[in-house]
Amino acid sequence: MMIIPAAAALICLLTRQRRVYEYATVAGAAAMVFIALSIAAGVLRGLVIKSPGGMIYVDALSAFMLVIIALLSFVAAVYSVEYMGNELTAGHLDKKAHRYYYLLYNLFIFTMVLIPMANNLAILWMAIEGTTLVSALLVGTYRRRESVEAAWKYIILCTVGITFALLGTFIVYYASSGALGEGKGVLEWTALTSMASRLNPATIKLGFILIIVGYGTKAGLAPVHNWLPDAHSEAPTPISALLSGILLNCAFYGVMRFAVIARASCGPAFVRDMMFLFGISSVVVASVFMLIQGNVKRLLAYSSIEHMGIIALSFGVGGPFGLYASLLHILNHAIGKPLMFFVTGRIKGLYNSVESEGISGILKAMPLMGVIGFIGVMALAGAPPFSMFVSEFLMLRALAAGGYWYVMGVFLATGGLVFYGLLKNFGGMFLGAPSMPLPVGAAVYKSKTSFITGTVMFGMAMALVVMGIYIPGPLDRLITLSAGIIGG
Amino acid sequence: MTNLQFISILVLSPLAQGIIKKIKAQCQGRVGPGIFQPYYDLARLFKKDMVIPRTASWIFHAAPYVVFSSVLAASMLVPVFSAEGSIFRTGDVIAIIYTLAIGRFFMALGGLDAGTAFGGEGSSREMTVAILVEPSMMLAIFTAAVASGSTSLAVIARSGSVFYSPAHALALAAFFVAVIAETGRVPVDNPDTHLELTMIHEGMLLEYSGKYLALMEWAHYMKQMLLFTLAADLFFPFGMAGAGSGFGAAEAFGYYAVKIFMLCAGVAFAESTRAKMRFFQLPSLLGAAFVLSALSIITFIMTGK
Amino acid sequence: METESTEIVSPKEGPRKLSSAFYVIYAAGCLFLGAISLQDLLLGNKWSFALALSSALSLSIRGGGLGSYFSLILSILGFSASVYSFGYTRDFKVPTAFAILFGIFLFSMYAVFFSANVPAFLISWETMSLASYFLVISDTENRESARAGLFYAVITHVGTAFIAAAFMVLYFATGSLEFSAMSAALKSSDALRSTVFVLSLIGFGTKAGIVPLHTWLPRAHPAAPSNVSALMSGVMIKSGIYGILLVSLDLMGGGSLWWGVTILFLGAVSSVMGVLYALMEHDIKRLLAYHSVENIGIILLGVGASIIFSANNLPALAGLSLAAALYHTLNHAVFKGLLFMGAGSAVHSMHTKNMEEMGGLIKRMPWTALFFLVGCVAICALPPFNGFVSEWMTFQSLVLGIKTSTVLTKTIMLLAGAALALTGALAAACFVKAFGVSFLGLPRSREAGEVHEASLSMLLGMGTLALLCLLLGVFPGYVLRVISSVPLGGLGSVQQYAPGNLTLVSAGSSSVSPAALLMAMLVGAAFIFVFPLLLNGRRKSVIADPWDCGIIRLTPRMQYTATAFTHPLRRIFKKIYKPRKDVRIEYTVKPFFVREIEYRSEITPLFDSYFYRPLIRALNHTALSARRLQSGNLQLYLGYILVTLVTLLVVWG
Amino acid sequence: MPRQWVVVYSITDFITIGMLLTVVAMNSIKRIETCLRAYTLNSLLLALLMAISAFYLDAAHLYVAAAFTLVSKGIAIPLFLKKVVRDLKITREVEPNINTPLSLVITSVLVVVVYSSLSKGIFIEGFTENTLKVSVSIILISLFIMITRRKAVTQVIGLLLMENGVFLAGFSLTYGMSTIIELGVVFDVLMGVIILGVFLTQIKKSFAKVDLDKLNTLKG
Repeated sequence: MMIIPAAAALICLLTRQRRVYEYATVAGAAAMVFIALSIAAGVLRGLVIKSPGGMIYVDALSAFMLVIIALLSFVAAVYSVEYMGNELTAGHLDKKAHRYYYLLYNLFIFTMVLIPMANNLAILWMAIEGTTLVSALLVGTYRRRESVEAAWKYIILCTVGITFALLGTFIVYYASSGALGEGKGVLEWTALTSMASRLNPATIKLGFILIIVGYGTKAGLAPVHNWLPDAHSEAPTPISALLSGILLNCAFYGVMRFAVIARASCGPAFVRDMMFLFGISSVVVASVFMLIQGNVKRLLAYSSIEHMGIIALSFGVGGPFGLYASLLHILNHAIGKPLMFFVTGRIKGLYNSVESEGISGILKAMPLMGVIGFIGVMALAGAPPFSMFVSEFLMLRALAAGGYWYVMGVFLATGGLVFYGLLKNFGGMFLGAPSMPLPVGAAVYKSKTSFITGTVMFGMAMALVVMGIYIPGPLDRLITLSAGIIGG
Repeated sequence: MTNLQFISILVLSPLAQGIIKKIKAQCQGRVGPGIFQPYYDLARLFKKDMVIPRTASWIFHAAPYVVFSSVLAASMLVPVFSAEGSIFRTGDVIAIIYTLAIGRFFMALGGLDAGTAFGGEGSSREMTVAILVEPSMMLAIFTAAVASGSTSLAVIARSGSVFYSPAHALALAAFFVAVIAETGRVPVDNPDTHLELTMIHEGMLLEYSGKYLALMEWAHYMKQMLLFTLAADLFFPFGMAGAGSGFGAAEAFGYYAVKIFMLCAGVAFAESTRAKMRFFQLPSLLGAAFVLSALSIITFIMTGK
Repeated sequence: METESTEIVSPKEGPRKLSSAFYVIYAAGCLFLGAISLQDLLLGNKWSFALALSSALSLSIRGGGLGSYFSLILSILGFSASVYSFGYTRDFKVPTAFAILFGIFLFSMYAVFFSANVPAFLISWETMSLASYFLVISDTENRESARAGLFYAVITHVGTAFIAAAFMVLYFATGSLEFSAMSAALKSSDALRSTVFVLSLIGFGTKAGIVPLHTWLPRAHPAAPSNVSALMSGVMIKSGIYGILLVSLDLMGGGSLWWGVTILFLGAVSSVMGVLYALMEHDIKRLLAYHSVENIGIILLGVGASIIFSANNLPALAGLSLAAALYHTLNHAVFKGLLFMGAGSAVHSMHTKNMEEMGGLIKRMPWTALFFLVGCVAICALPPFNGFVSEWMTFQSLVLGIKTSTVLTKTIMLLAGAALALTGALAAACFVKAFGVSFLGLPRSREAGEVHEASLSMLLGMGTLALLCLLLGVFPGYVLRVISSVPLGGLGSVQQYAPGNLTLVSAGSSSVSPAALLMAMLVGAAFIFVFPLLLNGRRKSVIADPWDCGIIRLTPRMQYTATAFTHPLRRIFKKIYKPRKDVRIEYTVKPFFVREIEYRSEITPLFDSYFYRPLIRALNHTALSARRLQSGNLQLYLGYILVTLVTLLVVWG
Repeated sequence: MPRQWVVVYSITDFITIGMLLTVVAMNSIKRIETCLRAYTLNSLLLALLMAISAFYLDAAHLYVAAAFTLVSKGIAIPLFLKKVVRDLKITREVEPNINTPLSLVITSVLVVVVYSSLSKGIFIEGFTENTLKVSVSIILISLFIMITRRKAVTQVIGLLLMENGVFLAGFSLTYGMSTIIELGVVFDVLMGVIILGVFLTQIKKSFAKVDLDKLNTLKG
């Protein structure tokens, strides 16, 4: 599983042939999809993969994450071929940068694949730190001053955050050694969960606080989210898609693993409060910032913050519905957000701008993008009959069952603002008479999306629609299993 | 016999108009035309040719028929001098008001159809007055209705003398103002003028002539008579023929004649003692009427009678 | 000048044929579903089935309930709207896409009325809203409609949020998402029920367009193509009424007195305000939209009265008022649909919605004019058309409010009756204006002079409804039979109010028979047609110019405009309208020779300018000031991390 | 407890306090070279501490770890940074956002917070607790330094100081985990520094000044 992206990266390193490393990347991603699916199938059959050293451990939750990662990396790879190709011909970046892009792309995937498979929490930490380093370089792909600035902020903030996460990891380890005796501590998640009840609650509390601040920074939870809008808006579109589609979820995955331990050790109330704290602040901050946000890539970034907030909230409520909701929402968000980034990328290609002022009439200029875009907007706004509504509804249900009215109130209120923000800014772009594309872009970019990219994006849109009405059985079972794992 | 009592309205309405004119003339120290003058006018109009404006559509032709037949239909619902109800036994007062409204609706359309300024002016003002009148009229009717627990005129009329409660006094006052406004009389409108800037009712009829005008006028007389009859049924419901009340048709008709005469006199006096108001002073008058009727309802609810 | 949301281009044959096929299918589907609903109601058979969406969620639908009545209404209007669209959408630019959206909209409304648990309801509800939003903006290049659409979508989304909250509270109380289980298991505190009531009233009120939540209506309805406005105004806003009935009566089985009083009050306000604003409109579709607000108000009068009665345990009267409300719902669907279609075919050939530029259309489009006139008469509640019956019943129930126990309820109900009377009169004035100014008189513009009659299918669609306006008015008994079969408190006994099929009796032993009225009028007409002949044979009539005060000849600019028509009211109700008037005069030689006078007079929409605009301004202000938090300064961000961590350590560590 | 442990504790405490002091001192240092030296000193102390405890616990893998720390943090990174500084010709730090006295006050407040919040029966008394408190204070203070300083390079140094703090904590909490992990962590840090260096040069290229005040074009 991990070999493939590494190999692909190697190929990128060796060859100079554009076609070769492009196809290598796509093929590798495709292979990963296959493997991930087979792993998921295996997990559904009830088997759990353990490496002899206990370093690697794949249960339903990991499989779930793996599937998401694999699918997204494949989609993004396909999209990259067209998008980055266009960028190259448009002269936004040179051949070398183009090749490095693919190299780093594969490394990025590699580190992210590592995350859900790691059983040892330190390895988990290293993988996450790794993603920061690689993706920082990706964010800086265009050597423009904005992109460099964004990358700088990204790496500084995330490294600071991750440092706290490391400290937290150590403290958890210390707690375990406190239970097992000096120097005999463990960092295997499996071991920790099995002995969670014997861990010293106070210690775990401290550890979890550090963890949630640390990984929370990376997962883009307010008030420690500030790197996110810059990085998302400056990165190449496929990378923005990966960042918000999987990277955030991977970071949150780290939080989840620790939360399981914390729940078992110092009771659900503590974890819930933490999650509500970060979740509520995230949705509030995001919704306010989305009200007036002309730059649609930043808009989407803030929407990612909002959705991470929702995931945190529903995770915080817990209970079968809550956890199911948060996992399902992770999936939905991982489909919807990249889709919207892809659409934005196409628009940027044609107009060489992502400011909603000055752009209009997309529905006329590129009908397919317009329609898909509208679907995406509605989905992101959590409107039925699209998939996000299902997860949000389940969250509402969980909240109601628990009687957390204030959380529900905040969520519904911000939901209105978010809907307004998204529809106002994107609607302005999609509707109206087509504004003339800038000659720079128009020269290179066909306003027509290539068939493959179009099919892929259409497929994603359809997934949003279908999963709003029906969730396929295996997926349903997988999510239920994973929820069971988190629920303990 | 009582089923055809509406005919008395059909036939006698011009007479009522004549009587009013006569009394007015007397008040103003004139001799005035004979009380049968309206009949002669109608006959004359029926005999005349018609001038149809070139701009008019079929609405213009339909309006007189609709107006007349709606008033006629309304009068078929009213118990005139016998509480036995009328030909269709559905003497519901709300139904009557709305049936009259059809007439107004089409009269206003007729006014607009020719596309002249006066027609529009007339229709506009007519509808405005109607808006101001309707609520107080309804409330006044409600008072009588709730007193007898039904909006059916037959029931109200049968319910005997309830005149002496303060609520009814107030309601009657309000209703009287409403009647004056509805029949287009001073101080609301001046039926005798054709001065373009002041006329309401006449404005709408400006393009009508001959048979159509006759129909319109006749309908107008009938409407006036009908409203008087309503007032009689609602507020002086005694001396009606029919089961229970020991009155035969003849003497009941006598009572009816007296009531109507009194009302005609009242209207005539009001008209000759008042000057016509400016159009935009009407709201204060009709608003006062509304307050009266509202008070009447509330007093009724408070006092229970 | 606003233009109709489509413009004449010649689309390819293929898509046009395809879309036509779509509409045929829709019409058939409406007939089918309508038949099913009718059958369910009359035979009283209930059915339901569930579809598992996932282990955590399942959608279920049911028939034979309150929903079936509404789906029956939808079928009537949906059928004629589809027939109408057949011709109306001929020259649309993307007929197929439009047809598909139209279908989604149509059948999502069915889904709303059929759905039997919360997720199904919410999903179909929002689908309905979004579909209508897309139809509103279907003319994608029109900025105006885009703005209207945005406003509409956001308001309705917020409304949905309230609805969701209401259902969630119900779920909290009953532990189930199935309607049936809810209505069974609901034994909860009064406070809780009231919370649900308020939430659902706000949520559904936005959709129904209750004042002050109505402001999206006059924006969205005109922006949409007329076949859609017909459906939106005819049925979609009724789904708000359906929701209110569903939650407060069907699920919670009626409630305390103040619910009824609130609804009654809102109804009175909505009806009066709605029609008052309608009077001031020159845009014929905005005018109609405001009238929808008014009629929703009238429906709510019935609903409120019914709740008050049942709180006074007078079930028979409660039944009467509820029947009135349901009847008026049906009627309004029919005549408002008719009016929108009529206006649509006028606008369709005029390419303007401004009445001031119409006039004299009756000469060139007689059938449309006739149908539109029928609609006007019906909506003014003039007998023998359908509007009269339901308004009569409403009047009856309000008058019988005297039978309630408290002084407050007696007073408020009778005053509501007065408000209803006022509304009726205002509506009459408004439609005299609407019909008179746009269809009668002289053409006020070149386009008005050369309009063409609507196509056959459009006339067919309108004709059906016009006929229904008459039938529903003359045979109230049949309708009441259907209404009495709706399984809702007190309605079972409704049929006692229609012993025959022609006569209506109210509990106060008062009765009316529209059929008889019709007869009477026909008799009268016949009489008066014959009478002059008896008097003196036939006289000839001369065609001449109308009286023009002796000037050379009458021009269209001399006839009364819509503005002039309502000028008295603008002055009388200036407290409410707050009219702004500006007169601009250009002189050639001051002050004697005037070249042109421009007279503009507009009114201040209260709720827009005193509630919505300030709100939006406040939001934007907040957003702007919030942006300082993301100042772009790295140190600041690091500071956030530090502060967060320290706080957490101090509080929890 | 046995006597030798007391000795150990006193020694280790001495060293850790030394580390803390170096960090505190950073608040008042203006010249970048001096900052670098302070950092080097800090790292060396860390390595020393590791070595000593390796000696007393005689745990072989701690020697390895100590050696690594020495090589990477004590030698490689400082050299690399020196080179960067020389390339970028950064002379001296401008005035920090907050003046020295105030920043010292805040520093002390942070220390108090740490000491108060970490002593709620979370840890067994003695070595661990003190060291941990010190290390957490170091981490927070260095974060504070990152907040106050304007030059990008000083931010990197602050980051590295944080890393040191974490190492101290980790080592005090775990007596060194399995060596592989230690290696991995160090490796990550090394990579991080290199990448940061790359970006520094790029910032130099595109902003002509490695001053964070210029780095706020992305707002809202």
